[in-house]
Amino acid sequence: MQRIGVFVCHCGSNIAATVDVSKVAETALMEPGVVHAEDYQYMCSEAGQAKIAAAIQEKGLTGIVVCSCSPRMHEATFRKAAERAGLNPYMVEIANIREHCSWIHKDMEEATKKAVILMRAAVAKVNLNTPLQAGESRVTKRALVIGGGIAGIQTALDIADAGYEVDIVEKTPSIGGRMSQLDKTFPTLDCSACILTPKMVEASAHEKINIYTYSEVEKVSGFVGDFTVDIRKKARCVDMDKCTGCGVCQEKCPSKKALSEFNRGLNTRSAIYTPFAQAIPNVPVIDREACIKFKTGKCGICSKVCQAGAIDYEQKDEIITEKYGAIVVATGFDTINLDKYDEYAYSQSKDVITSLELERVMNAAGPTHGHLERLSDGKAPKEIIFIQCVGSRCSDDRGKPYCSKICCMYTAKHAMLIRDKYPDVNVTVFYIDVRTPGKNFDEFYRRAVEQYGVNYIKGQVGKVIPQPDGKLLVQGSDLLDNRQILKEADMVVLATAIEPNPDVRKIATMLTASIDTNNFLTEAHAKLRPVESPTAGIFLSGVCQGPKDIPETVAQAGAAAVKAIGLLAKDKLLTNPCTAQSDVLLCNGCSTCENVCPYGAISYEDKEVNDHGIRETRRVAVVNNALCQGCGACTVACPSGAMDLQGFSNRQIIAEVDAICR
Amino acid sequence: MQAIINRAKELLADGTVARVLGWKAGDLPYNPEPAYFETEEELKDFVYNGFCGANLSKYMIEASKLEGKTMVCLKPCDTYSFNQLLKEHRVDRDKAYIVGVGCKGKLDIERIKKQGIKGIESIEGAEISDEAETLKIQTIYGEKTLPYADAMLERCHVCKGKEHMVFDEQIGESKETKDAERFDEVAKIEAMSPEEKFAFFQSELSKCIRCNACRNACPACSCRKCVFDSNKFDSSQKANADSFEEKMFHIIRAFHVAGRCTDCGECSRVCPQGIPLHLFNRKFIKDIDELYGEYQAGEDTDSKAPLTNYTFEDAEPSIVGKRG
Amino acid sequence: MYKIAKENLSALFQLIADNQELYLPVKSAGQTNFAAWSKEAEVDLDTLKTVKSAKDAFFPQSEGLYTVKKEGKKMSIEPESLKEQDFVVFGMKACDVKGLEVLDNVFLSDPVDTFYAARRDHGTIVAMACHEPEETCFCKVFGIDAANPASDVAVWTVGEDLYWKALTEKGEALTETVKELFADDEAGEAAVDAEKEAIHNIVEKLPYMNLSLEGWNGNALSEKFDSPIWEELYKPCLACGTCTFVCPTCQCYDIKDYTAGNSVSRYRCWDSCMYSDFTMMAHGNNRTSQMQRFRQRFMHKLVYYPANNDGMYSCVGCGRCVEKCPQALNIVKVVKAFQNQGGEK
Amino acid sequence: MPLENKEFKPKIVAFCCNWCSYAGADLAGSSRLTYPADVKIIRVPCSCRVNPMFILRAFEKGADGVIMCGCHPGDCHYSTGNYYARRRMTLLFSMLDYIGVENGRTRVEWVSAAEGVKFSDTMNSFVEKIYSLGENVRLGDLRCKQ
Amino acid sequence: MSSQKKQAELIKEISGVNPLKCMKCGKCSATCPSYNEMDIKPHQFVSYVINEDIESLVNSKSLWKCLSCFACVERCPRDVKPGKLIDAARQVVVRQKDQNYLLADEIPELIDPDLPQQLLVSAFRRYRR
Repeated sequence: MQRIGVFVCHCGSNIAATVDVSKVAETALMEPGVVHAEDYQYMCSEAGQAKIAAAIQEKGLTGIVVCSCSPRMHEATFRKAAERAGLNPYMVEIANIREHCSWIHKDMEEATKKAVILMRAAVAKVNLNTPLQAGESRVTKRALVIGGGIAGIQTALDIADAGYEVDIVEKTPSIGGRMSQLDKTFPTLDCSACILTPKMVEASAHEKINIYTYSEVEKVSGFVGDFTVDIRKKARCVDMDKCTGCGVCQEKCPSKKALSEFNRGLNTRSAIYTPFAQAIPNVPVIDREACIKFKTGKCGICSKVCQAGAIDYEQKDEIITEKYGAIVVATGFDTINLDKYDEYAYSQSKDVITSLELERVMNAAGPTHGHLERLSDGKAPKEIIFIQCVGSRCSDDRGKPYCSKICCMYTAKHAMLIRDKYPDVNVTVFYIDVRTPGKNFDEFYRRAVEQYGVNYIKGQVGKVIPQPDGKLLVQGSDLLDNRQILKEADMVVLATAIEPNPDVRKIATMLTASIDTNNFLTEAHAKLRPVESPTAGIFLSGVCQGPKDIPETVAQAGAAAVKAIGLLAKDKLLTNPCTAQSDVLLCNGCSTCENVCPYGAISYEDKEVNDHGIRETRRVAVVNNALCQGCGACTVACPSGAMDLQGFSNRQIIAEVDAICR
Repeated sequence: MQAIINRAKELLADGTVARVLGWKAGDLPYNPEPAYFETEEELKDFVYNGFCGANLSKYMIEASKLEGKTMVCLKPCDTYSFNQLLKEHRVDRDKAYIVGVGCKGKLDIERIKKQGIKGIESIEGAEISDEAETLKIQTIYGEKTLPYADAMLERCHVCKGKEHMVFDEQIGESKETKDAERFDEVAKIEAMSPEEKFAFFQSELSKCIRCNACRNACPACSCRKCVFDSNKFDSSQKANADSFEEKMFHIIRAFHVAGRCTDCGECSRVCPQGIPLHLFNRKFIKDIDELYGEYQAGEDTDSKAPLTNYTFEDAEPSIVGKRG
Repeated sequence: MYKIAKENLSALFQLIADNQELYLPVKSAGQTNFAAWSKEAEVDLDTLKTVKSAKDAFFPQSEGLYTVKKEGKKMSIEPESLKEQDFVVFGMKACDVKGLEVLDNVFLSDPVDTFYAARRDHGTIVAMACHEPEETCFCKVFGIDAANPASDVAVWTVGEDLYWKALTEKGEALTETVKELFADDEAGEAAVDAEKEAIHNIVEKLPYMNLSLEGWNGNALSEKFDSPIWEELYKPCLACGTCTFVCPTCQCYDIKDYTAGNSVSRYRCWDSCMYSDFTMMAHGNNRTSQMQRFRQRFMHKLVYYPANNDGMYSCVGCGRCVEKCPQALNIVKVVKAFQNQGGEK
Repeated sequence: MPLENKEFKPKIVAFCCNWCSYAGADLAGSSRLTYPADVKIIRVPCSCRVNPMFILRAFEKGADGVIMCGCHPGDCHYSTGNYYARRRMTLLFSMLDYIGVENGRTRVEWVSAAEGVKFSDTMNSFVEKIYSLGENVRLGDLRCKQ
Repeated sequence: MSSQKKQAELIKEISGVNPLKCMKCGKCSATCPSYNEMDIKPHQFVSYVINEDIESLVNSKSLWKCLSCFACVERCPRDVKPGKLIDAARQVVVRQKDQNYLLADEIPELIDPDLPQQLLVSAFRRYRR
């Protein structure tokens, strides 16, 4: 049986004017377990807290109820006071008789009655309280960044600059990501490579940053502060330490028919290759699918021409296991597959291209060396039509329901650049809405219209029909003029919707980070915690969380870094003791709780149990207290009542219900 | 039936399975009981006929703990339960050799007796293999006949289909028995006024004797310890001292199996007081189908259960009042 | 011997109910159980076996014992009052009447269960001979005569009439209060005798009539207890309490508290030895497996009880468990299993 | 409020999630927005902590109405808790309706920390509804009514 | 409910379309082969239904110019499908002509030789039963 003290606060006249506080205290003494009750002017004052401390010591109280203002206001105050007096802070409960009683009721008798009931519920709860201890867990002072695009690079740089070790894991042979494929960037039109390359170099040279390219995350275990990650370093067949990056192997390689991923398959590359000239690391990889040596066993030319002797056909995948305190996901995006949009003739004509392909066409290092030409016949186009929202804002299963956000701006950029460089080319943009919120964005779009004479037509294109003469007949509508348009073009550019990198689902599963129906990672709170995953210790950077442009990505990357640094700066993590606990004797091991846990805090173990004499091994739920945030979703999902929430246990809540309904 | 026995003998003989879980002939024409057979000799008592209504999937929880594989005979509807148990890690697929047995509808002895047939000596036409549409019942008080369909369990009239959801092999033909819509009864109650609904459930539930047969037979109620037996919720109650308690028990029981109940109908089959308990479970199934999309528990082992899932656009609870 | 036409039975019930409570088989939501009579009640005397036995009339499934009330710091205890009103249970069968004898041995021996005793004192039993016994009946095995119930009043149905004969003082007293509705019919004896013979003839044809209880007695403890047969028998058991709760002789109960606002009421309710928390104590349970619990039930009926009650079994062969067990287990199968085993040995 | 039955003082239990609705109730208090004293609030971490058994328990013990308040969908402090709660409560309420409990004895309302006005309006309308429905006779344990 | 509103509701019910989902992209009009024949353009159909101006809709030329080729249904990114709305509007007209359905014998004299064959076929496909 508890020895409970009840302390009723007057809060000056805030409570005492409507609630008969001394009556509440008197009635409290009738309640089971209550051995002490008093009322006082200001319980939260130093004198008030001293009264609590004195009663704890003199009467040997084991639990306390303070009838006062909202627990959101002073629960922490009274818990600390109790702790100082030697009582476990979680043995304190607050009955909110101010906000929920004295301030909303006028009739003294009625308000007093209600205050008594609220007190009674709190006493009933404290009777079932148990002392709780906040747990501690250590923090490994090292961060992992998954993805080596601009988001990942920026996050890694920011964390490393704060003095923490960072590893970047990048799937492709080089860091740089999508941004390295872009030609110019809006709204300033600076060259993408010119601003990205220095960052790549800085990251590779940073003493705190370690880059694993051509590598993938294979397995993640552990929890916030203490993750263990297996990284698969795929066999490059080139010794990173020996290679000088001279490029002779690529020149001499006889197999040159593999499609260049970097150029979006618009031209080819050798079987041994670096994706682009500024690649970091500047070490090639051998594409085993294309390599003659791997296909036939004969060839080996690269090995012969390599002065440094860096070629190693025998190289195997390597698994690196490393511990991290924080993980940042920066897996980026890709454009969607256009197979379902046959009306735009993307698969039928080489001259219908995506905007990202146009970036490569416009780029000096691209397949056309920066000349704007038709990919079918190499002729200079005279008439170019841009189609917006291809696959974006679609509520059917062909596309994506969201706005891809960046297309309006890059289309304006493309239109402007073409009109600038080739003034004789006509550019028409079919749009549904032009969305340009952002600093200098609308000005940029207006410049395209006003200064460069880009023809914007409000209305979607219904169909692109390749003509026998190689032209493209575009059938669209002009909703403002209310007419249907048939227009011939030499090239059609599709503003293709973007989607999260397809690998993200696999990664999210490993991290137990939640993901939405569009495969974007979910943030812990849409407004207040936009760069954190609900899973503690996992942070989100860049487009993996939602469509965004470069400045936004960089800003989010920095924010994610700060959150990660905030975590790494701690030596130990204090964990909330109000977490779920599973009773091994009641647990069925059915996984229902695991399925509703937003934090991946529940796992299953085979445990030896002794159930009243029956010894057996059972699959039972185990809660990781470092991950559990105490929402209680699992407690209701659990049919047997094995899962319970400390501090808000089933019996405690039921006791409150009973007390109120009495 | 002989085909099952022959196969069982083979599997026992070649060591594929250590035991067979099926039914043993009873001492009356209609009371076979679930049984384990470990030798060829024991199989002489094996029986599979229209009265083998028991869903054996729940026994696989215990059988999964035994050494070696168990050959288990599952009717089409039982396989849903097995899948659901598999999904909840309660049974071990590797410990089960599932023989999907055919089904032409299971018989309900209570229903036969309700039609005034007593003093039963023998029943012809209950064998799974024969094509008889009529039961010929020999009684002390003379011979009676009854159309097979009139003697079937409620659940067979609304059968989910005769396909096995999971099996290692299938033996025996099935016959379609569905001749009513599964949700008609529920819809009928939904259409009642609150007073009628209350009176209906009051009269049905007041028969409840809290024997727990519904719970203990239910493959979804597989908790090691039921909340109504533990003191975790201060809800332990052995008998009802007040009419409220049956309501609490049956509502919570239905809620706990909501989204997990395969509608196998065991609860209604085993109730000694003939309470149509499936009406609770089926109400939840109907609501789930209507509100969150069609879902059949036990159809697979990897889909997300409706109550551990959500969409942003889910109906608000206020829809209950609006649906009328 | 008195006679009353079946069509006049409602008048008889009305007359009995004018003076005392009347319980009889009533059909509600498709099932027939003993319940208090009312004008609206659908009396069902044709169904041979009510789902539950009439045990509730003397030993209800749950019954208040006392209530503790608290006002401020003061507590008061109010015991539940004993049954004070006379009542009649109409339509019990010979097996159920015998079942009461089994309960009497438990509840009326020292220390006397006052709640039960009061109900026994105030209850008058009008029992009916079993017009058409069924295949699940085996009362004869326990020496019970389905045609001659040992009650306060015995009743036989013959054609459209009911014959009524008081057998005890209580029976006589009841008969006095309702005599006005009866016709005297001394010739009825013959009709009743014919009915009795018909019943006996049918009983002889029942499949369980020759069930042998050889070897089952109070001395068979260790032989039966240690038998490996239990391991086989219990396996299909679901551990539900159906057999217990429909049984006319099961007498175990648990005592529970119910907190209702400012009072706590203590009540007792039937318990089942099939339940995993039966006789649960602080240290745990003394029967940890379902096999043990299953064995307990039958050992009690066929060994322990006879050991303490001059060889009287605490089964009356009503056959309710045969009908109601969800998995078709029952006491007959248990007895037969041991018999077969014996034969093989 | 129409108080035809002066004798009847309903018991109403309100489950409020700590992060939104409880704070909303606090705001209603600090804004001095009144609602009847019949409502008593129980604080839970999240609406997904509310077990249907708590609701039936309240009715068993004599409550005349039970309301659950949580963060607006999409705003849950724990991201997804109220989505689960929404499904659970929808099904439970539907079942209560099915067995003949009057519609309106149970309610779910999403109240944010900024919606003091909504909180008090909600409570006022809910209490009014309970007054109009009268005492809960269909879901209580008789022993608690004595 | 006004009769216009009723008819709008009826069109929504028959077509199963929620016109509010339209984001006014114009792809339907862009894709329509009969566009130039129409007085009310396919994308405008949606707003006529939203604005409950069914009278104009049923009296428009467009109603009978639609070929029911369903190109717009196929390509609409928002599941609005003006073709279905048009189809539904036609059905409303048909139903207005009292007794709902035509008898087979009445058809020959009602056929306008200028009507495209495709329309006839699609109309029969829709309205049989």
